[in-house]
Amino acid sequence: MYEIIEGFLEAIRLIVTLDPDVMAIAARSIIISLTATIIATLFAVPLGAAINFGTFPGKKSLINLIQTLYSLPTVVVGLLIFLLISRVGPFGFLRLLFTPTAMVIAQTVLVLPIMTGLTISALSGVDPVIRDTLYSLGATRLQFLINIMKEARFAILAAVAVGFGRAISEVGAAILVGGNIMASSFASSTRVLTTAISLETSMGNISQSIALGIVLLVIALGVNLAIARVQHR
Amino acid sequence: MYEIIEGFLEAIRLIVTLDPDVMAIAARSIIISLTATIIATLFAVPLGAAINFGTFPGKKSLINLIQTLYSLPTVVVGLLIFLLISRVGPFGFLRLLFTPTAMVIAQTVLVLPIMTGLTISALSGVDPVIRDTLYSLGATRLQFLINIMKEARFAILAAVAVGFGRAISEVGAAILVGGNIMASSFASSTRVLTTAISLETSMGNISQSIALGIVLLVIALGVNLAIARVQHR
Amino acid sequence: MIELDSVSKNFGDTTVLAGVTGQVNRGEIFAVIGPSGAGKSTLLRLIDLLDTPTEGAIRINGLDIHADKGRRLSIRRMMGMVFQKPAVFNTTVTENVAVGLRFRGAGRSEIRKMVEDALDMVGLAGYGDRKARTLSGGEMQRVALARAMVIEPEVLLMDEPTANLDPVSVAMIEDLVVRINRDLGTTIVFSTHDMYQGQRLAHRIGVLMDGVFSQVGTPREVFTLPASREVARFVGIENIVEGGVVEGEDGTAVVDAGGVRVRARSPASTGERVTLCIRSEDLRIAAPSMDTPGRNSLPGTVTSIVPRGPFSRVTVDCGVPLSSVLSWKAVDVLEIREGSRVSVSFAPESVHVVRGVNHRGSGRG
Amino acid sequence: MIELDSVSKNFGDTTVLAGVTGQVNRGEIFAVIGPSGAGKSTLLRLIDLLDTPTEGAIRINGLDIHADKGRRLSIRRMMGMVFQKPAVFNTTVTENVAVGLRFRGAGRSEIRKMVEDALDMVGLAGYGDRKARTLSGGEMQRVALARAMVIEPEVLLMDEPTANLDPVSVAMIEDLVVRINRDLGTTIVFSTHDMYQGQRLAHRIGVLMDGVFSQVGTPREVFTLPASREVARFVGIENIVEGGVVEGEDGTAVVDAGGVRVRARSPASTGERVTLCIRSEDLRIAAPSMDTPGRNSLPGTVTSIVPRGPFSRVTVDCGVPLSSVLSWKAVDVLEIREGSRVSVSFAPESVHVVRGVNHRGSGRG
Amino acid sequence: GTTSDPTPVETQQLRIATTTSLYDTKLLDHLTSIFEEEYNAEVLIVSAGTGKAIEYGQNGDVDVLMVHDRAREDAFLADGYGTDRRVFAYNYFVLVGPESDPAGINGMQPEAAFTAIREAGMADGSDVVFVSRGDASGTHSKEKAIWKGAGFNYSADVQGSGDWYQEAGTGMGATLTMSNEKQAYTLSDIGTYLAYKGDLDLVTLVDEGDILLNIYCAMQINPAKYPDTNTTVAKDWINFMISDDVQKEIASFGVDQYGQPLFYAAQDDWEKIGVPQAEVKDPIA
Ligand SMILES: Nc1ncnc2c1ncn2[C@@H]1O[C@H](COP(=O)(O)OP(=O)(O)OP(=O)(O)O)[C@@H](O)[C@H]1O
Ligand SMILES: Nc1ncnc2c1ncn2[C@@H]1O[C@H](COP(=O)(O)OP(=O)(O)OP(=O)(O)O)[C@@H](O)[C@H]1O
Ligand SMILES: [Mg+2]
Ligand SMILES: [Mg+2]
Repeated sequence: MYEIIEGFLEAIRLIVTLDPDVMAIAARSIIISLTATIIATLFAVPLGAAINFGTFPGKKSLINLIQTLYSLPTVVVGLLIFLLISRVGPFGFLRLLFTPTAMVIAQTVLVLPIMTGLTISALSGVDPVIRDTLYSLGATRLQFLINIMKEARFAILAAVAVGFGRAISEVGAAILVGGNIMASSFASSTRVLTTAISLETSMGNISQSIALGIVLLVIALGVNLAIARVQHR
Repeated sequence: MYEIIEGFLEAIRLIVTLDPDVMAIAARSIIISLTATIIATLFAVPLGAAINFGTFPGKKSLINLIQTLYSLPTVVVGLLIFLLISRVGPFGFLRLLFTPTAMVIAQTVLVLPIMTGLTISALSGVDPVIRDTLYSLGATRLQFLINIMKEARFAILAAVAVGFGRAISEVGAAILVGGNIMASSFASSTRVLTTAISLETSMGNISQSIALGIVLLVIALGVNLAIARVQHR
Repeated sequence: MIELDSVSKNFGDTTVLAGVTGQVNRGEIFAVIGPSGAGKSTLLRLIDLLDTPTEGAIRINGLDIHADKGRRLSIRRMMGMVFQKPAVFNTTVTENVAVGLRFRGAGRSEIRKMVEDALDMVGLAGYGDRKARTLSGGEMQRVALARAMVIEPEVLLMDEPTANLDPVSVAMIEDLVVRINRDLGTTIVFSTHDMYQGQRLAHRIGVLMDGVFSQVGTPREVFTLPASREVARFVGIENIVEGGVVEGEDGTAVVDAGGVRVRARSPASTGERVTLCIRSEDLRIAAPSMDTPGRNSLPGTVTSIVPRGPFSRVTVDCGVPLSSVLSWKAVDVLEIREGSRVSVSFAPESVHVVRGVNHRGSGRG
Repeated sequence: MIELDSVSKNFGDTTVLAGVTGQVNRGEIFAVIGPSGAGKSTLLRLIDLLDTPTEGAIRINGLDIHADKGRRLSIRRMMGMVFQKPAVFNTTVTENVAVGLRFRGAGRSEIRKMVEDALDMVGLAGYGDRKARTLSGGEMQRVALARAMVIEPEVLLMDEPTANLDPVSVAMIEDLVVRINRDLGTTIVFSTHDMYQGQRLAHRIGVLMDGVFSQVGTPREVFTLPASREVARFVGIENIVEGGVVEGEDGTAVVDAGGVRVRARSPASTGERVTLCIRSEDLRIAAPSMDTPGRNSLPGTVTSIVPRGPFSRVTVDCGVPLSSVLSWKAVDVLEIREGSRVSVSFAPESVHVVRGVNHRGSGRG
Repeated sequence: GTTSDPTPVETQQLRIATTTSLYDTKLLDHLTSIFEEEYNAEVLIVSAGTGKAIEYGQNGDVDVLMVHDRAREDAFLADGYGTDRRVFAYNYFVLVGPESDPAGINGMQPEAAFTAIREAGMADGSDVVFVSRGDASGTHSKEKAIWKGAGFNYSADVQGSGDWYQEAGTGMGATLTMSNEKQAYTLSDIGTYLAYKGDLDLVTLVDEGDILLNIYCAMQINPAKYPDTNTTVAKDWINFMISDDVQKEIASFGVDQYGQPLFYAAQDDWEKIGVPQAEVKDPIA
């Protein structure tokens, strides 16, 4: 148990002293997961809107499928992306494997289903009269989308929070396509907080793992506060 | 790429032949993750209701904290539970480490924040007039909770789907407190689909990993169809 | 301008509209009245392209509005709609009213000015910065009105626009509606359950019953010459009596209604079954045995006196029950009490005769 | 039974109720009327424990209902509430109505029977298996009514219960309310913007204005003897004229209103500023120069004739504008047109004089 | 040989923590089924990184620890967490790299090869990369030992001395995959390399040299520290591992799949691998 206390103290030390290694890792985590979340949002919101407001055969099945993909294990996502971008894969020529870009792609794919699904939930929760009012006021598709999102902003940003949480906390895909590389240059490295935590854990450094976990939660808190500010506007 | 196709074929073979090893692992996955999800639901729903309908200082901060915990990495959850139930930990005497029970506990803790958070979202989406109507009809706390849940059943079951998805797809906590043990008796084993996938991946058996991933998704599909049936009742 | 051509609408097994046919002219104010659940909202929603008819067509300027998906937006932009239970966007009142203008790309200062004017017109000047969600029922309804009016649509659809308003606000909104119609030539279709509102505002009224227009006409036609017993009852004619013609010639008929004989102006011929409709206001109550020549005069006993606005409604049992409306003063002067013997008189011209079976149209009945 | 003791309610900076004081007696039907945004809904919500007053207390049977959280449930279970914009649960109509009974642990067969009866009473027999979400506005409102009534509460609170209903349904609901009050002794508090409804149903009416009850009284008091200019205007007195008493003795005052002299029964003394209220119905319009002794008689020119239900509202400019209500027939007989010269007469007893400044109470005004 | 009644009434549980690279060879799966039958026991194997596995041992969460990191084993024993180390197998690490061998190390001694890689890697514009496990595993310990043997200060001269040296921070399989992707050099245990060989373009460049020796041992968790550890069956397991029959199994394991054995039996080679005879031969009492 003392590892938990030690982990806390270590976390405080890491944050206060701005430990350069940890800061680099943390910065990479933020950049990668935030980028993935933003890209996923750009796909998930229009997609979710199209599904929620569209009427087409198989709509319910599609929603079921999306919900099923919530269970997609991160390792499987990692493997699929890995197969696509490895040297012998169809996109091998891009030489993306073991780069931060690959991690962004994997995390984007990973959070896309849940963000789409929660967007659908969020939009389906909007009062139908609001929907009709927007139509009757002569909204174009885009205007409709923007305004319905404003109405559902609380729930949609909750979806973003879930997406970000899933992206920054996952490790399976990150390690498979990123590789947890610690090189001397920032850009060549792919070690993020979760992969570092895994590594420390496998080395038996529990308090260091917990310290890094706390650093991760501090980052998440910051992001969530930012999200909450937009939610309550 | 051919691994993907091979993985598909292998998945079909495993399912059709009811491969006994894989079936045991799959059954364990279902039992553990479903149990964790159900337990988490029993905590998350009343908790979410208490937070959503309560008025107390620090409510917004609490919600922010819960949202932040969406980012709790599975490994960190695994470590914390590990420290508690490891022999030298405070609950070491229970000898829970490397048992399915430990995995249930870890997954419950893991999905509790997201299920609570999404329950709050779900309940806050209910028309305030519905809330007032229930009060004015003289609902006790429990009657209120049951009826408001019926109203929000779609969104609450979506939260359950998210929780189940997170539980069955996570690997970090399962491996730390479960240990991915393949023993000769079903009850002593702790190998579930995700830990098996990790193992196969680390052994370089990519198509086997993908096959197991597909099996996992088939299970998730079944669970989600069940959830959808209740949602649309 | 708006043509309803056998418009039907089913929801699953429920037939709500069963072939509504009618026409709203350009620049006209057209009221749809009808009982709760008749399909008024459904009809307005079909016109506003928020739902699709099961059968039939709605044409605006000759164009089937549901036929061409590509023109939806431009058709919708011709119209403004106020919903029965209006919803407001979760923002300020000003922003709520501005939405339609923004959609049309109006400039900032133009929007500011128009929104201010609109709020002023609905009596909500100074409410601009309030959160719309915290408004009272009537305030929200007025925001919804302002929101629909500010875009100055060619066609304004309003579903029970004053249902939640007090009489002073109602008067203000009615003035506004008349002004918009007159000054901008806006075609206005509205539903209401307040028949007097229909009468005050509308050039023509359509009575929606049993899935069809039972009657379409000017307010005067609908109120004095209802096409059926149901319409009569609905437009508030309190005295509706069934009977058979016992003597019919020269445009005058004597009708036997439950033993009471009533003379009425009608071309109905002997033996015909008819329904007699007499407005309470046309009944005069006087001391008993005061006969006026040329008028129907029926003796009876007062059974109830119920206050009704500044009047009292007095019901008299003359064999058939007949109600009249008297001012409180008149009740005092005539010393009418329950049980008083009085005489009820009315002119044959005041009796509207509905001939034969109900003139109901092809409803589900 | 229900005592409102200086009840105030602020929402942030907005003061909605500013010390409402009044009392509703056991078994009474009490109507709250007032303009849109006056705080009617807010007041009902406070009584139903859905919100807490900023200041003051609400007592039921002497008990401060907001004081003791432990008794909330039992107090709430005494009451039933119909909301202004009713919401229905996402299930069948039957289930919606049954909820309150289930909460009270009623048995299955009892519930079935009571729900069926309740649906029947609100005119929704046979709607039991419909999905409540698909109902029309008026149907939903009736479901909400049935839902609140079926639990047979001691106190029934209704916020604009018939706002979305057609006259036939309104009549049905009003009958029902009267019956419930009479047969079960239920105390009923309802808000309405339909003053005639207030009058038809209520034993007493409270006029909520500017955060307080401007007047509480029987319908007759409120409608004939409004306590202030605002109340007068609100209860539909169309002729409201300001003036100064030029001669006041023996309970009769002569008032100069913009050059026109009017005699009225009032103890006001010379020099006092007063407001004269005259109901349209009490004005008689006749051919010009027809003087009746003892009555005020003012010559004037007809400026407008507006249909109003079965009547027409005729406005005459006599120096001050005065409106009267005539039946269509009367308008025809008197050959009244816009521009006609006529004489408007009324008895001094028909003039209600509001003395001094507005009797407004301590409102925000 | 056995030290207890071969058919106890109740099935006993034996918990073993092992390093991932050993577990992934499936040698243990092969042996446990034999053991379980013979001893009416149920074996629960947890595989983890060396550090984590040792942690499980330190906490007393397992009964037996099986690793391949001499220095940390010594520390573990010295701290009193473990007793009765027995060596049951050994093999050699291999230095693998791209067929083109840009640093030209083919056939060199390990230390020299490392020196060459570092020099080539640090040269301007070079595309020579060395991928390290970087995870404090047994393999990583061995790599550090080689750097030390070649005369470098690991943290100053190697780690962070340039982009040529990259720490994978993952398991052996992933490290091999990464090296393959980057056409880099890496140090691997033979078992994992053979398992992955089919998917790799990497070839064995250095496989001789004493320093590449990789010794696997099993230890019992000290019952003095954790009295309720299952000592009997733990001892059975360790004695089973060094029994003649099992030693034969170990020596032939993997031949049918890879055409060469993955391990050498330790039994008779104690001199060659430099451990005391008692550690390979003497059953625990
Ligand atoms: N939660 C709130 N926050 C701020 N203002 C509020 C809130 N609720 C009500 N109000 C304001 O209080 C005033 C009274 O509202 P209320 O709903 O009681 O009016 P009402 O008399 O019922 O009006 P109506 O006849 O339009 O329904 C309104 O001006 C409204 O904007
Ligand atoms: N989506 C739907 N599914 C099933 N039935 C529906 C649906 N929408 C409306 N209805 C039914 O159609 C009928 C007409 O509804 P509509 O809302 O048009 O009535 P209305 O004339 O506007 O009534 P009100 O005066 O009460 O508002 C009602 O009986 C209603 O229950
Ligand atoms: Mg309607
Ligand atoms: Mg209200």
